[in-house]
Amino acid sequence: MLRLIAQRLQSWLNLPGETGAVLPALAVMLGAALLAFVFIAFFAGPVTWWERRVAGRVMSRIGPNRVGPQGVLQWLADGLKSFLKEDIVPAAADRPLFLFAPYLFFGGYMATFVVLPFGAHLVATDLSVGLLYLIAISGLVVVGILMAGWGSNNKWALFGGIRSAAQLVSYEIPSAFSLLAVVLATGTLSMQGIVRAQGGWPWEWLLFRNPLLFGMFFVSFAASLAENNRTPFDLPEGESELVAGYHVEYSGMRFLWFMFAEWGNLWVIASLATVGFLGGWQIPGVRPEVIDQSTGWAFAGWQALSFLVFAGKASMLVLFAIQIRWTLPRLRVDQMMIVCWKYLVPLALLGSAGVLVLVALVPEGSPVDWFLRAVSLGLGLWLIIAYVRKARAAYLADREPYRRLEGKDPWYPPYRLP
Amino acid sequence: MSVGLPHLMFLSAVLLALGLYTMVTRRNAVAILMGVELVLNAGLLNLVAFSRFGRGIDGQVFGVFGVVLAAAEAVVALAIVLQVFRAMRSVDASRADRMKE
Amino acid sequence: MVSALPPAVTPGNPGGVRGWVGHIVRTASSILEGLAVTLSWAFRRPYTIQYPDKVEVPVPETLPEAYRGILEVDLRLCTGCLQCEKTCPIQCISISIEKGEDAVRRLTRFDIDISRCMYCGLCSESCAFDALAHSNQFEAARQDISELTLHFVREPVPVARHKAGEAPPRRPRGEILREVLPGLGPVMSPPARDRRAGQGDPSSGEGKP
Amino acid sequence: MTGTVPTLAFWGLALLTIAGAAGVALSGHMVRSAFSLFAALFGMAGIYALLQADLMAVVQLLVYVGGISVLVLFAVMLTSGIGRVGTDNPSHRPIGGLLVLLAVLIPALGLAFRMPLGIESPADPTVAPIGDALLGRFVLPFEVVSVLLLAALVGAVNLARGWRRDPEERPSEEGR
Repeated sequence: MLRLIAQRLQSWLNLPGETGAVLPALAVMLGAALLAFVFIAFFAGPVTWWERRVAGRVMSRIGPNRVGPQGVLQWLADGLKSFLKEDIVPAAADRPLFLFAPYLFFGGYMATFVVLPFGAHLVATDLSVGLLYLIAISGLVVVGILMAGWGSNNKWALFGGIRSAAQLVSYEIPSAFSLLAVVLATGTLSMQGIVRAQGGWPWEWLLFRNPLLFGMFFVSFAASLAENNRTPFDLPEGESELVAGYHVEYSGMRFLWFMFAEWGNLWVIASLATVGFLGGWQIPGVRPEVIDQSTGWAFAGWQALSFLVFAGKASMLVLFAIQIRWTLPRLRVDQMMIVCWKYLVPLALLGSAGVLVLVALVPEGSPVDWFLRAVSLGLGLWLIIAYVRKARAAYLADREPYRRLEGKDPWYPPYRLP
Repeated sequence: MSVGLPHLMFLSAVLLALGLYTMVTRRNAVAILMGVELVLNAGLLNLVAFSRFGRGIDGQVFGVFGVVLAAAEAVVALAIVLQVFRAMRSVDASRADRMKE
Repeated sequence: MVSALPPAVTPGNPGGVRGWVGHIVRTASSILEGLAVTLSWAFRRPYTIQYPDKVEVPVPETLPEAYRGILEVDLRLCTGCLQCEKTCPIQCISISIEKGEDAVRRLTRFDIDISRCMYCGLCSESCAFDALAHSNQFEAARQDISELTLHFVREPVPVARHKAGEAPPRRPRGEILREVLPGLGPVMSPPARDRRAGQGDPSSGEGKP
Repeated sequence: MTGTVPTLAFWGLALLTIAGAAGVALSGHMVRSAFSLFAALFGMAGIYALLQADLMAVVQLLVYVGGISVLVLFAVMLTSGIGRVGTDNPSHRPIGGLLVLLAVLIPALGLAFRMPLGIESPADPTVAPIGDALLGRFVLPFEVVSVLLLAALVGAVNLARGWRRDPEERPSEEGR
């Protein structure tokens, strides 16, 4: 049956190649798409659970822990519930737009997976304009949001859609400029090229190349949080003002597509930052040439190891993004615009210009280069130490009052599960 | 049969014709702008196609210029449309014929 | 259109480039401060308790005597006066009484639809013999709403005709309910009561946000 | 372009582009027209990618699809209320339009089909040569375009904030 359709298609379009050559090609395409989809499902689902557990800790409660051991299967239960719910289409909605929007949203998000390098050779295609493609394609999501916002025929949804469009168009600029600094420092737009221009050890990462790139990392991270509507920039769906923004009217499976893309986007944010600044999949102490020249099982092993390194770094950033979400309150609309145009855009412009000057003046490996690396490493270490010390101080400040009130010690480290 | 210049020219011609049709028949200024975008895209497709099937990359360089100019054109045109809308509460191009309010 | 922009110059922050840098530094340091606070909560005991598995004293045991839980009727005390049925504003109590051949009035039905009951307490107020009273139970979630209609009469019982002061004492709260509403959980064990009695410190249960 | 998958992809994308353009030209709903424009521009980006013009494809995605179509959507939504879903997009003089369409289409198609099939240049990456060309041979146009962009930006900002300067001139509807 399928074969027959393929043959018909071939004769209609007068395609070259032997009969039935379409079939395997289509199968490969479908297989790749399925692989990406499965990855998203197995990332986005558990991350929803993980995020809720982290949120629980931050809010001094427990979080979902009923479905499966410690609640790890909560996402399956939620998914099943959404799947079984009725798919409601408002009577006054613009039906075709309303029905199509979730798929456009999700498709725009899935298209980013084409260039994300998961490991040394684990990448769909290494486009020569990979980074630019990623910036461009992640801007497409906004059309899906606008479509959903308009199609719902609901004021709140339209507000959400318009806000999202304004936000995305604005934040694309600092995002692109801060990544331009990466391109200037590495001299390539290809994602794999950017990773290969860095090294495995922290002092070989772009993050610690010089203090300006160190700053650009935060600009870039903030801008991509804003581009993907994560708190504190989740104005498009601000539930306290717009109910749920552009997806107010969605229910059931269509709602699930939005949620999928939203949590899956965390992976895109994290891996973009990992590739750009944290050395991607580079294994400390192993030159990429070693991986290229290996064969057989060694090759597979290197792939797995490089994927683990990449996933480890990306997960840390995902955790960071989740913590930011449960720490900072949502910005107001005017504040969101001020943060972009008055602070992030000038910072990104100055930073990328400065990186250009440094790249032009400081040859790699020179004493000045090592000095700059040492300064930025010191900056990073100082930041981490300050962070931990402040956290310790906050804990200790509340310890005695808690003891007096509850009669027990508040010490309850994260590995101790309820 | 493989895809060659004629196919691309065909696509470009259809885009051009549909863009012109939009420009001629629409009253809404934004819709007319959409027609202009289609016509521009038809031209850009030609540039890229000839660059691919000819020699050199000059066509693509020109294409990049074209896209950038289209962006500038769209921004200015939409700013004008918004001004017209504010002044006359309508974006009907056939009614916006007064020079001064 | 015009939004209330924050003033460019605030006390403690000069305007111009220095103010701009000052804003950035303040933003960065306050974000770090906030992240440190949330990080510190990762090492603190959660305030919430896992209900009901890890509660030290079952909640019904902690409820005051006047708590209006699910209704229960002690048929040894019921005289079949039908006052409760009449008082109920939503008619969730239905009682039938039949007179047998031996001229004894028997209760053949005493049903309370607790899915409709709104726990107003009018029926127990009007019950002169303390037969109908609120228990201290409240967890009665069931799969099927019909399971929430409690049938207190299994087989016809003669109505009570006690003289004043001779009536048997009422059975402990919640005990009858456990017979008619299966799956309500085991009867409280005495040690648990003791523990509760020993917890006389008034500050223990309060002061939580 | 030879090979099964590129050919198939070309026809798919061409269909998407033409359908989108037809939607722009014929749809009576303004918003749907705008979304059709998005589809057409997206299809064009795909065709550029098939033509090995990587940079062109990405610039098309970034500027046209991500920028202009969003701007157009914005304009449509700002200049018409949400009261009626879709909002009318009346077309007038359809016969004149059709005449223009045919007058352009027939000679253009005639020209198109008399084209030779053409020989593809080798599929080298084009990003680096374009970058070299932009900062080498075409450096003057490049700079002129940047000045033009700046002028357009300033002009657009100036136009868009026109009414804010003298509040008395604001139409009464806006004074609510």
